[in-house]
Amino acid sequence: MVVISDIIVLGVQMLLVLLLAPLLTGFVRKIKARLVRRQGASVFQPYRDLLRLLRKEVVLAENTSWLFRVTPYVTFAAIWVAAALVPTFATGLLFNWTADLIAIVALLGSARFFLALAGMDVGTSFGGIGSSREVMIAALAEPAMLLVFFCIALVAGSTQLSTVANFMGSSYVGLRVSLGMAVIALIMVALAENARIPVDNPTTHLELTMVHEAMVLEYSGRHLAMIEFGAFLKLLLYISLIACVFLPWKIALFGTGPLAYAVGAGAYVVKLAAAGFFLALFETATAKMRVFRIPQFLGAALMLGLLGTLLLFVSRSF
Amino acid sequence: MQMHSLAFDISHTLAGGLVLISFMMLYQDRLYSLLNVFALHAVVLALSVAWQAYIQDAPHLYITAVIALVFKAIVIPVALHRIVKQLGIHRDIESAVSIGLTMLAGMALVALSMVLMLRVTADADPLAREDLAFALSVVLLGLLVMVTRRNAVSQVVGFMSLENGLVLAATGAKGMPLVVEISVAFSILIAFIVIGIFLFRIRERFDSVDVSALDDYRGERR
Amino acid sequence: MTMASLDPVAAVLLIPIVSAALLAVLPGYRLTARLNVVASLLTFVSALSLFVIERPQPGPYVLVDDLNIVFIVLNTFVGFTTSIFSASYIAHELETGRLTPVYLRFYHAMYQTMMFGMNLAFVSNNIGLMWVAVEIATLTTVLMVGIYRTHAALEAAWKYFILGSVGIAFALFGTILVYMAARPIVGEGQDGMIWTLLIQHAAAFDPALLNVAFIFLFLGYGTKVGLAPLHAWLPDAHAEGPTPISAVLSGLLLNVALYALLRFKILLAANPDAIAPGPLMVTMGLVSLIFAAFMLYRRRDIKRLFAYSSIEHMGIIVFAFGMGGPLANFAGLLHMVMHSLTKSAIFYAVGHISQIKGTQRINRIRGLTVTHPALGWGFVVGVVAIAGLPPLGIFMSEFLIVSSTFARQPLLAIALVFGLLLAFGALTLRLTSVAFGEPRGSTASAEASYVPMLAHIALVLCAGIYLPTPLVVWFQHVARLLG
Amino acid sequence: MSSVVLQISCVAGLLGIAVLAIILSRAKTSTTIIYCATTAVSLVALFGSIRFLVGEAPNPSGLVLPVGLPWLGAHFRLDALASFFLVVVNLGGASASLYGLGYGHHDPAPHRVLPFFPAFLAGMNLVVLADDAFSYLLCWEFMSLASWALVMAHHRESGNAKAGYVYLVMASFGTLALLLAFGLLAGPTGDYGFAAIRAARHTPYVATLVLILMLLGAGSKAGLVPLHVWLPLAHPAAPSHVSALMSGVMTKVAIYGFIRVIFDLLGQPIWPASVVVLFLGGITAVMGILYALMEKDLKRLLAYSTIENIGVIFASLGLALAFQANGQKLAAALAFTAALFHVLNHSFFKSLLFFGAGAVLTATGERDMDKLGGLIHRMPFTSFVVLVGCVAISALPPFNGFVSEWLMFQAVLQSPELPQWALKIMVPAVGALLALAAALAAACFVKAFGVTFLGRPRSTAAETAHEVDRYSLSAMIILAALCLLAGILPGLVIDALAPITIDILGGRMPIQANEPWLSIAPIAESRSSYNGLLVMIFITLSASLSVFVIHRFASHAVRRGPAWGCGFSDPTPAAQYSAGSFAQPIRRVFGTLVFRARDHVDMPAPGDVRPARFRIELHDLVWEGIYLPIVGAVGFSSDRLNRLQFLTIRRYLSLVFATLVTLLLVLAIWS
Repeated sequence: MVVISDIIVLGVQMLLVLLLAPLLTGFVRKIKARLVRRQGASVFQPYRDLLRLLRKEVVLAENTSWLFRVTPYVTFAAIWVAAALVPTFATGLLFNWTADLIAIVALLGSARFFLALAGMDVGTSFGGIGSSREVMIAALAEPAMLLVFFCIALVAGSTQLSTVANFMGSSYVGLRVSLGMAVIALIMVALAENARIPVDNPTTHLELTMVHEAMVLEYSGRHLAMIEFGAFLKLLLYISLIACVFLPWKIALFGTGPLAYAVGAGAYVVKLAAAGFFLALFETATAKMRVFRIPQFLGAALMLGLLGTLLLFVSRSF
Repeated sequence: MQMHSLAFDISHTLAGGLVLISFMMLYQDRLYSLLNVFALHAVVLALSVAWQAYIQDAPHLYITAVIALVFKAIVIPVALHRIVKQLGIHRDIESAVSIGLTMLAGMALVALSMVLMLRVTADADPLAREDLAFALSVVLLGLLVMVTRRNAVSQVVGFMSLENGLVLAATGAKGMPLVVEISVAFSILIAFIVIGIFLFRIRERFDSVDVSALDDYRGERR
Repeated sequence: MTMASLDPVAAVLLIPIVSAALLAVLPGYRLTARLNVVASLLTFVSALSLFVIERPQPGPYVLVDDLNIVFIVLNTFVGFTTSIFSASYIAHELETGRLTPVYLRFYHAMYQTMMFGMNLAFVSNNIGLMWVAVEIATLTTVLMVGIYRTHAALEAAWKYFILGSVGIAFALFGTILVYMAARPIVGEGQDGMIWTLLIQHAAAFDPALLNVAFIFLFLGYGTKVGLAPLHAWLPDAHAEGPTPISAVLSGLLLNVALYALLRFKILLAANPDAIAPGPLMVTMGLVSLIFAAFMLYRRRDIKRLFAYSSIEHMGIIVFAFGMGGPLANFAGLLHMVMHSLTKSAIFYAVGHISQIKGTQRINRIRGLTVTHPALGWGFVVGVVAIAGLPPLGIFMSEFLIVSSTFARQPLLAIALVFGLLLAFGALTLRLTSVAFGEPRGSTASAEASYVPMLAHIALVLCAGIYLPTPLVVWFQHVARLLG
Repeated sequence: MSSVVLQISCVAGLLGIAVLAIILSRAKTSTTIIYCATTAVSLVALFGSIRFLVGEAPNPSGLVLPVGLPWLGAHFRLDALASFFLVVVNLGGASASLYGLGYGHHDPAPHRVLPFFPAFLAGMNLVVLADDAFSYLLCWEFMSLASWALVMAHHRESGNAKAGYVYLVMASFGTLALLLAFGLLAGPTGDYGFAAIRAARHTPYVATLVLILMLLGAGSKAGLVPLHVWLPLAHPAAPSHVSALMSGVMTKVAIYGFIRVIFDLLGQPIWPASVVVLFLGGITAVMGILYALMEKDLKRLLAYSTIENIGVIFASLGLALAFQANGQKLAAALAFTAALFHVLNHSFFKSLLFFGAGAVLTATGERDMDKLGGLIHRMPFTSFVVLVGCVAISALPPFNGFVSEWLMFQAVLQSPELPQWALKIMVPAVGALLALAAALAAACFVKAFGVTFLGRPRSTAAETAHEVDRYSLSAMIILAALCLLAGILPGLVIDALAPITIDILGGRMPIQANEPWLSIAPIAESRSSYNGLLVMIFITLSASLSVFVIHRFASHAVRRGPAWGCGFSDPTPAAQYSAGSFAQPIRRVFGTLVFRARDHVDMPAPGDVRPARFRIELHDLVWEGIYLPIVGAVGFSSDRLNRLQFLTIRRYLSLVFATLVTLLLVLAIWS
């Protein structure tokens, strides 16, 4: 019985992220448009885009292999699973323990791995540019993220997201320097991972400046739809990750009835909106940096993460 | 007893004489004079060996004395004289180290051998002890001649004086077996060397072969 | 042969000298070579019989004890295998006309005389006699080194001769001093030189005399062993003489001198007040090892290369005996035996190689394993063995030496390991260039007898894996004897 | 018959096969016969060791043969640790032999490979079984020698001679270091038996010295920076199935030696030791993978990535040391298990990848990635299994590489329990290094797979490539399957490793078998847990769901068209990203620091018709900074000493004279 309910909750969560992801992106775009005094497309534009893409035919480059066609589904699936494993509005779900923070990083990593391969599969230099830059960014972003999670795990004494969320929600986590550093580092990593300004510009189509876009340049039709959808999900995932770790406010505990779940869900939506607003604000306020400034940017994140971890021992003596 | 001390004195003088003559060799700078000095060296050796033969009444030592006299004091020097003539070897000796230094080194060596030998407890009879001290210094001086002189001939002379030192020691060692055989063996050895010099036309010096020549012969060029 | 069964010691001495006389007069390659082999075989057999029959009582001249029986058997065995090798080697030399029949006779006669000299040195119980024997062996080898009469050969022989004579003189002086030291205690005449008596009374000898004596003996015989500052004659003598002689020089003559050194080391160790010979030997050993290791890098002549490696190994052996103690002594003995076998095997291979390629220049020999598989791989195994790699015998001795040293004197062990690694680097560098790569030089097939080489390698291999117990007991006893 | 006897008789069988190979070296069928035989024997040995490891309560069984050191005999012993490494060795051996069944037929000179291959296997088995110092070193060096012969198998190819030489010298260096270590452990009386050594008490001085010597000895064989230089030369030079053995298995044997001495023989460790090991491990991991990223030769890239994995293993061994020194059995067991697990995983996927490289080599005759490309169309099966290997080695779920990395990070997260501040600070820093290495590894294998198998062929050889034979394929498929299995059922492996941790550390991880849903929880589920099986199921489910939905509702139309070249569609495959250009961003980030990398661009002036040139300048600082100076020093001193060869007799006499006088002086002064 419990299992059934849990599975239901899990399913709800998976669907929820699936539904909310495009909306979030649309919302961010809308805000950005407004901030620059434009009307902007409706917040539901991403859904329309996806449906349009699904209806279109797929144009494959001559040289592409099966890998190119499989990749969109693999990446989508990986990101979706990762997103589903992050507690959004409720913790202690049935399958939260199948993977912890490290595993989530790794799942995103495998999504990127396949995307980069697909970029190289085309056999043009654009794919190459994209993939090589992407892996360079990832090579710096992943360790930074892992360090942030070390820091969190050392505080919470666990890498299990539910445990972490509960712990962070609990009263006896004071404000900590290292946690502050961790959150900043995590935000920087999130910007990089989601190809947002200042690391990458999701809306550019000037090949030489693009990273992520160059990599998926050859995708079209339903494949592109899956890729786009994956990107939306990823953004959602990071935001909800930050939310559930650093402000697990009103997040529903395991087994507390539907009401609590509803409250949690509401809180979750609010958090998303807030985060989206700030993201848009930030993006309009800053300019994209040159590709080879990115290492410094991510290096800073890495350092922050390490510093945070080391400062733990100062602030808190075991 | 009186007799014994006399015997001691005589052999002592003779041995000392050998050392002295070795020194004389050190500062010879003409080949012929060196050869003559060596002849003298051999004569003195012969005398001391004979004397030992007499006081140890070991008749076989007389053979050694005779060998020393005939072979070393006469045959070899003469032969070397002729070689020097025939091969037209340069008459005077070039020494690697200046005479003065050589003399100093010689002094040091003698001192060293004294120090070493006088450590020997005196219950071994003093005669043997003194003899050994002198013999050791003669040996070292002979070697010194060998390494400081560039002429093949003078090196042979050095080797022979070294070997004289050995014979001195051997005869001084009372009742030492094989002395005669050894002296014979050494004479043959020296004969070989002399013949070698003659045959292989090693004109001026052992170190006539220079590095470049060695390169060719030994396949060692870089 | 009957005589041999009666008195093997006499046989060991008589067979060589008699056959030497015969070989000096007999004409013809085929006959003399066979006779040479047979004589060596007989000598070996009679030496073997020393194991089975009870030993003769130590007399005034002859002594057979645990120490020298090892040397004798090894000596006669290598002498035998070398005679086989030299048969095929000399045949080639006669074809190419490097040797005339006259010199051939001379060569064989000298070969047996040398064997006689070495055997005599081993069995003699009289230090004077031992001295004489060593000198006989030396002088005969001098004559054989010069046998090709090329300028280089004469050069080498002359060098050997002069340095050897000085060595002779030193050794004699040392011997006289020992006699002087012994005389007051043991008594005048013959007795003062009889080893067995000396060792009995050694404790009472005058230490000062013994010290000086040991230094002269060490330098005198050390010259023959080829220890570092006194080594100069060794490489050239090896490189310019006929290869069988190089094999015998490295495999046997060095051992003879080493044997003499050991005898006097025991004598000195028996006297409490005399200086300890250990440090001296250790120092000289290390110097020789490291010096030779460096010299290996610049060698271009393959025979000279392995001559230097002999110096290196002699250094190791002297080091081991200098360290003393049951383990190190055992290792030293083992290393000596293994080195004799391996090094002579290598020289057999090298002899054929240089005959085929018509040169001794290393950089003119390439890819042997391609053109001459048997020879090439034999060479590879030999070098691998001499470089101290398992599963061959030298590895075991080096293992024992290094490990036992490190526990006692870490710094010495470090130096030792440094030298070993250096030498290893040089040898394997040459090995890779000679045995592998694109073949260079003549590819004519060798009409060679691989039997001696393979026999030696097989022995070394089996020794590296399994040592027969009696041999071990033997070595251990000798090791204790060496203190 | 007892397990150890079985293993020894398998070794004897292998040696027999080696002899057989020499006998019929020229025979046509020799390749087939020999590899069949080795496959069979390795399988027997494999099952024997598995039975021992997972069988009921493995208790050590010993055997003494009357060979080796006369008064000691050759001791052999099979305990849990040994049996685990035997599994690794014989699994590698079996797969390599199977692969060889096909690959061996392409070998130009089989008679230079066949005799040494079984001997190499035998050597590795013996090292793991040996139970006294002498037999250990004997077998160790025998192993090196056999592998050296295999490296020299293709001795006519340029560079192989140098590779073999450097390898042999480094191997002998390592052996001498081990020799010193054992000499120290055995003491002046020479108790070379491991039992005696284990029983003896060792002072901290001895322990430290032994640790350093073991790092030199085992480290040089395993490829710890800066002792790694021989590895990228030697491993690629050998035939590919031998490279697989050397990289996947022999390095593990070295690690076995390290564990055996430091954890088992030396007894309770001291914590500073762990600092050294941790540091070296972290550095090695990062350096190794950076080297790999700069590489464009496929097999050399794989060799360098081996160095990285060795670094990872050593780092977690260092963690185990740290926890063990502070008596935290559970954490120590966790780190130790992570290390062993990674040993197993690496032997899987590194062998797989080298097999793949060998397949590419046979199909195209090329190792240079810049002449490959597009092979996924011509070698579908090979490329698929190699892809699996790449995913696994990049530590991505649900494959095995991720599990061991995950366990290791869990161990890193135990660092707060450590009392020493140095370690508190050190461990997370090393964790950061490992994370960096893992990320770079992913990048590296994107490059390796992408440039080799994807894109358009860069040479005719790559265009005309064909799929390899079925033996090679089956060997690779088996290993790929093992990678997946170990990834989704890690609990079984962890439980199988428990006896070892009990033996060596006296502690174990909690039993994983009774975790729900086959998931693993190193400490407690509330702390951390992972379930490879479910992750795989989820991914497959969601992927197939999305596929289903798409194909149900979306359009199916597919059109092939030319790739979008931004208006200018590049005609030549040379315009694709090559190995060098793919690594360029990362080179810009790390290269200037680690390799003093310089990009030289020579751009002709406008109107000038000559082509523009671009040159990359990389320096291997380890080689140039450590090894070349040594070579120079040796050359210099031998030149100086060499003058002594050319002196004149008089000078030689003066040498003798000088020696005599000095000795006499010493005597006069001293006594």
